[in-house]
Amino acid sequence: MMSEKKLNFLILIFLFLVPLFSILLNDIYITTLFSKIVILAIAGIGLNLILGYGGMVSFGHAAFFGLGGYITGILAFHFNNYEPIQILVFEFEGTNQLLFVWIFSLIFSSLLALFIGYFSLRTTGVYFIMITLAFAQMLYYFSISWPTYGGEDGLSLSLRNQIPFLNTMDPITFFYICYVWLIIAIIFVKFILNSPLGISLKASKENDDRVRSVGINPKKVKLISFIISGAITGLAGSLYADLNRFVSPTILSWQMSGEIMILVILGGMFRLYGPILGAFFYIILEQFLGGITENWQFWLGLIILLEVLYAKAGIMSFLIKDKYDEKTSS
Amino acid sequence: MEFQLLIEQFLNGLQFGTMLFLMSAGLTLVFGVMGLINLAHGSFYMIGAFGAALFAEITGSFFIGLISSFIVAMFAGVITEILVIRKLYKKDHLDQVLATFALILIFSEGIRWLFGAYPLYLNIPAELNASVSLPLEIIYSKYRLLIIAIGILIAFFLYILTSKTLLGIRIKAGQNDRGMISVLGVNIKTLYTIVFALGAALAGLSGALIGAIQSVEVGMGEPVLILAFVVIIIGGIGSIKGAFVGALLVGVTDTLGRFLLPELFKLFFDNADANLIGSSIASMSIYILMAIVLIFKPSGLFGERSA
Amino acid sequence: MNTLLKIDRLSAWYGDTRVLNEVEIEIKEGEIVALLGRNGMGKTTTLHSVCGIIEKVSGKIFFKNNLISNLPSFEISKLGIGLVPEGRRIFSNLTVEENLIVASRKGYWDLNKIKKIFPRLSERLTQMSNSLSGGEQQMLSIARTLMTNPKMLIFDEATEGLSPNIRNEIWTIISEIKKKEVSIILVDKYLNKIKQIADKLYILDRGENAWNGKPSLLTDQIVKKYLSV
Amino acid sequence: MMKKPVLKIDKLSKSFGAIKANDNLNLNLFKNEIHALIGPNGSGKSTLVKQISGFLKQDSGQIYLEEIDISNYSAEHRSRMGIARSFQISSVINSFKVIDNLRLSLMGRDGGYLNLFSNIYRNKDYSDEAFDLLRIVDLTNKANDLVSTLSHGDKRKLEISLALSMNPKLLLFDEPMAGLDKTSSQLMIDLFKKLKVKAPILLIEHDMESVFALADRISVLDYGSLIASGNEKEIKSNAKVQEVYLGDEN
Amino acid sequence: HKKIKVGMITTLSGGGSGLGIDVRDGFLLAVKGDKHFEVIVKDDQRKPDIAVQIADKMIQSDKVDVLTGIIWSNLAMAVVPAAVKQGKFYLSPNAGPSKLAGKGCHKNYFNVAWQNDNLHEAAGGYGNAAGYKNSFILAPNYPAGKDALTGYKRFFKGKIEKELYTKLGQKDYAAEIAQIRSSKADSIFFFLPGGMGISFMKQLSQSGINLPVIGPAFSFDQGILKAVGDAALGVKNTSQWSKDLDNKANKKFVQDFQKEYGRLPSLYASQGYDTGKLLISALNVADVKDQDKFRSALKNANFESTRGSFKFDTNQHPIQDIYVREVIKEGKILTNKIISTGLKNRSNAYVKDCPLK
Ligand SMILES: Nc1ncnc2c1ncn2[C@@H]1O[C@H](COP(=O)(O)OP(=O)(O)OP(=O)(O)O)[C@@H](O)[C@H]1O
Ligand SMILES: Nc1ncnc2c1ncn2[C@@H]1O[C@H](COP(=O)(O)OP(=O)(O)OP(=O)(O)O)[C@@H](O)[C@H]1O
Ligand SMILES: [Mg+2]
Ligand SMILES: [Mg+2]
Repeated sequence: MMSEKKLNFLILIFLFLVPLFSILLNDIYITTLFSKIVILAIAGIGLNLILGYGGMVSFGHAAFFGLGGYITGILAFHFNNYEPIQILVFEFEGTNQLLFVWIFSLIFSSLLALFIGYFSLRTTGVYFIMITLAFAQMLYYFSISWPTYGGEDGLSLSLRNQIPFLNTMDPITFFYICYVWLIIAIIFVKFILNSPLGISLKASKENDDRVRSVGINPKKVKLISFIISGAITGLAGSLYADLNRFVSPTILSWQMSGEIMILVILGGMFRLYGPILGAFFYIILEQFLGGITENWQFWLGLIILLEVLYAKAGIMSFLIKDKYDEKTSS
Repeated sequence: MEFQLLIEQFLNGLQFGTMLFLMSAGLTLVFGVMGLINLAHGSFYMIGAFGAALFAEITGSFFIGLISSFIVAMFAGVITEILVIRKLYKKDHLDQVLATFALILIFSEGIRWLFGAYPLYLNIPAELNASVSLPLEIIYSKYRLLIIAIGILIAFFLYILTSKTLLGIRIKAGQNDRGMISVLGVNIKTLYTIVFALGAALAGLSGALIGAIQSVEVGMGEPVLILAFVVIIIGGIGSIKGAFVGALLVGVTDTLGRFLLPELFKLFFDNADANLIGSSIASMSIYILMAIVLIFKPSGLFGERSA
Repeated sequence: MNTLLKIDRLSAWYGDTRVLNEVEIEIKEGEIVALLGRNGMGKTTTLHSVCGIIEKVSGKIFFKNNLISNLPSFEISKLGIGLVPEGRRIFSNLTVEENLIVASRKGYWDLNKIKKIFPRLSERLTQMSNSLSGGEQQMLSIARTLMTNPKMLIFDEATEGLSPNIRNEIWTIISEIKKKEVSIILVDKYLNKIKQIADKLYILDRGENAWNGKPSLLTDQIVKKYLSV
Repeated sequence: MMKKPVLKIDKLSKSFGAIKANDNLNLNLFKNEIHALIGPNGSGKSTLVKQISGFLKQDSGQIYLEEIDISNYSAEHRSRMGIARSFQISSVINSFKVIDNLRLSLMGRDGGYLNLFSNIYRNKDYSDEAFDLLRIVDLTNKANDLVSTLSHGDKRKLEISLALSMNPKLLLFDEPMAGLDKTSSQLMIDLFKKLKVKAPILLIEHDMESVFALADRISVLDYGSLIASGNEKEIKSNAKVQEVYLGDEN
Repeated sequence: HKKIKVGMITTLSGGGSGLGIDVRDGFLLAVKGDKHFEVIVKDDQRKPDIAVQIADKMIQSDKVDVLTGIIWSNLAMAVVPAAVKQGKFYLSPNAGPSKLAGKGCHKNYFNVAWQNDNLHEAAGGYGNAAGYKNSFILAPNYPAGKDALTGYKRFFKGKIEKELYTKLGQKDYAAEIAQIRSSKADSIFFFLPGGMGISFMKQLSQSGINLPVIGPAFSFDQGILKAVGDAALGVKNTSQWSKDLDNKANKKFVQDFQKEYGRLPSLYASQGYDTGKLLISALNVADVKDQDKFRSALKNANFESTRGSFKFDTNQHPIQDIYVREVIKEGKILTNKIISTGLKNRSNAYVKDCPLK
């Protein structure tokens, strides 16, 4: 048992040292595996902003994750093909420069979030869950049946996208790129949570009427948070595409949305670092159980079930001692 | 395009709709009325189908299979409710999501463990494996007519159960304020077990009924789950009428979309492209329908606007 | 007269904070007992403990000589305890009529009698209960509990938000109920009225018994010390 | 020469199906005034408050705040303009600490809620102001408690302090005394008397003792229309009011 | 000989796991008792991203020499290009996407099963032989589905009455069947793998439509036939393998498989088995670390295939006979019987695009 601050710090230190363990154990795959954990954690942090703090249960975050991934894939595809991208009358060159790729992913996933959020926020509760799912499913089916970028077969990037002076194909370099993004996401979300927008978001999770009667427009607050959330998750998707050097419709599927959501809940909502632990736990368990039995999903289910039934609020609450109710204010 | 075919496709849509209703019937109870987000609903659908396949094989009788599907799924429902679900009512909706997701893993892998990875055999009995002629020279499968009949029957039964009986009112009250309804002297715990088990049993029955014309395999429940949620949301949570109308709407949209959209696009594109684009949009059609309904009626077609 | 309800050294906690400390209360059949105290002194907690909805309690509660402190709340209710809760807690997803019949049990009170004493409700039977005005919701909450025909009624600030004339109506009803040998526990802020109709008063202070006795014995000093400025 | 009203309500109507909750209502509120609105349950008082504050859209009629027609403004806009309200059923952020509820409202008042990068919990001005406000309602000792653990009465007090935090031009109190004990009621009465100098109050209350102790003017609603308006004596002696509302109390 | 480390990525859990399990079992049967082999098997859950990550692990951490096992084209597309680029051999026991056969072919990529189009082409060929004049053809709306219909059309000389794309994962075909009924088609070709095909066949037989049906083996293979039931009786399907193929290797395989696992082998099991045997044959000639030598040993394909004659074309896809089978009943068990050869020594349509010589 320790304080949340200390645990958070330990998590970051531990992650930082992962490549070292990897080298010591002479197993570079550990680093790759943790890149995945870090990326999913970023996606989860994005989702948690609106899910945990804003009470907006999006069952469609795969849309952003997938869009980020596809943007990355498509830019690289056109770069390798030397065929420009045509949107109406405009033509764009593809690129393999990560800085551009990231900017595009952020912009497009924000735009998508603006669109989806604008319509979805007319509804609340379970209807919100389902309308976000609906939008994601549309994209999913679209991506499957649209042949240009591989349809269900997906799209392979032959190499990871580049960043000047760095070798992104090196697992350790790539891991640290993800790690830096994780830190940025954490700092950014932490700022938001303590900001006027953040407090408005947390308040409108509980009581729109009160929020309006102090002069705040809860719709705007939610929409902006939704956009930020979508953008963060979109960026994670972009990293994911580069990690695998591959994108396919599976990352737009409802199972993907569910997975992001599950690792957020598993780690502990209302906690900034919850998704990191959630992702860690989920992926490591999957690896570990998958190694010992063919029926690993059965055991994974059982462990998750026990966790939900007997941990108050995710794995985080196992490890720290301060009360979980006190989380909404800092 | 002949008029005859259009009518038949419309009927097919209605038929698919009743089938969807049958799939979502149990979910309407558990999710719509009790307010429990139960992702594992599809698992009961699967359990029912496997139960039916097993007992139909042992006894050689499809009907015994059907009855077993109901009983087996109900039994699974009771156990699940007592061991797991009961502990979730008080918790956050999201804990329900997580726990029932875990149940999916457990049930799916459990079934695969027991029955292996290949689909099982469950087919309709010879006496139902025939077609009847309807007016307008439409030929229709007997078994599908049976499904329609059962769907309507269950719809009617659920409608009576939830809106005309005390039981229905009590479940809704329990969803609103569990503590209060029990302070007023209602044993909500047992009531919920019964209702959950009934929901599971209905899921199991429909799994068997539909499994007989589709396929009985691990994972058969998940697509159904999503479809069933779509149906209930379009109709409006808590409304059986809504679920029924929603199911028909989805059925017709999907069927006619698959049929008409490629034709429509042939007006603008050449054959192959029209086929592709048309069927792409057709596969999105029910989600487009759902989004449109929710944009204009944020709590579904027949949903109550309660905070 | 027989003892109907006996609360014996009741303590209660929310999490780790103890809010009741060895509270003792006794009510005889057909008696009206009022529970007084400032905000936050533990009145509601006491009443909720009786109804079996506080998770962590110690001590014993007897109703009609049955030990009820370890029974689930629905069984306590079936033994004949009816609570009109603080803050109404009507079932907002049900109509007015559904709220009334959801837990009704046979006895003196039925839909017709309710319609008679609450004409406003009878005009609104099919309306969704969450669209009722505050006072109407309060009437509904009272009526809903009456419909369970309890042997002992608990009114936790049941006149809150009611207009003066309806409030008077409630006082009249209470007196009438008493005639039918139904006991009543009252929490209310209209002290004058309480002094008129209650047989016995209990004052709680910081979760402990501070004073009890007949209304006539309630001196200004006591009022000043425990109930007002 | 007529004084200009702070709030003017002009022929306001609102129906729910067949129920006419407000029927062609005219009402105004002047500086330095507590205007009490009473009437039987369901006569349309809360409905009126909801329309003034913008939570409910009127069917017809106009609402003016200091001669500006605000009938079509959003609720949050009206709040920022200085219409502060309390809710009939306490409406506060239960998952927040007491003080954070105030931080929220102070920030809302000042606008800029879309700001992402200033730390609101470290804003000293807000903390100081919040404590001042809590002092007014005698709640400083609970400043760091979670609202969900407050008793009913304390929540009411918090709600009043939230209304005050908005620099109100106008206060709408919907049964603020409900559920308060004698001590706290008295505290409110004293407080409201002081407050009306800053902003006039439209007070809805069923506790006649408090109404008569506070109101400069009383209006009575029945079935959505005004049936009487006047001072304490006039109201008490009005036979219609006696019949539909007061009963034989007093 | 030195040891060889094989990484098998295949689908072992969730929907479609039957195929992966058969490939694995077939492969393990082939290398059973061979001490040179170390085989690591991992479940890809039918998710391409998981497959990629397993491949990374096998390459980076387990340092395997050869990868194999993938069932689905989309997973293969995700894994194969990167794996062969990193100097690993990939032997496909099932998926054969056209991209990897044409421009995207690679010296380290071998397909031991077929090119995706093959079985469909044979179906088209059979259609001609059987005298179909007008076919109604349908497949799910995804790349493999489009390839399937293209493959059929490539060889079928009659008219195409209608070409339908259904939703991937769709289970109710009432609407499609209605269109078939109202059409003037004299035959049906369909490619609907897994549960989709089971549903379609059941519903088609219930509809009373009596048109001849032809499809690739996927919907009529051993594992699945039981679930389709009598609805499948008499249906023609195309396959490069069948249980009753009369050669020594096959007889041994069928016998051993039944003995080892207590069930009849499937098409997929035979493919897994052949993959194993191919590896053994190469290992007999060369050390896997000596890549060039090992590669040419693989290319020679000097092993006894369960399907009789087996050769690689220049793009390292099989040249083989594709048979037409009919679903029959052996006692109470449904199975297939070869009735004719659909295509003889068929290679594939993409050879010319592949730069390999
Ligand atoms: N859910 C809760 N969690 C923690 N503390 C609580 C909770 N509910 C009440 N309390 C505390 O318990 C004490 C007693 O509360 P209770 O509601 O019983 O008082 P009361 O006498 O009914 O007050 P009121 O007149 O305001 O209704 C109060 O100090 C209150 O803050
Ligand atoms: N959404 C609605 N739908 C239908 N009727 C409604 C709705 N909202 C309010 N009403 C009705 O309008 C009438 C006026 O309600 P309102 O809340 O304004 O009363 P009130 O004067 O505040 O009463 P109270 O003193 O009991 O709080 C009530 O009869 C109520 O039932
Ligand atoms: Mg109380
Ligand atoms: Mg009111």
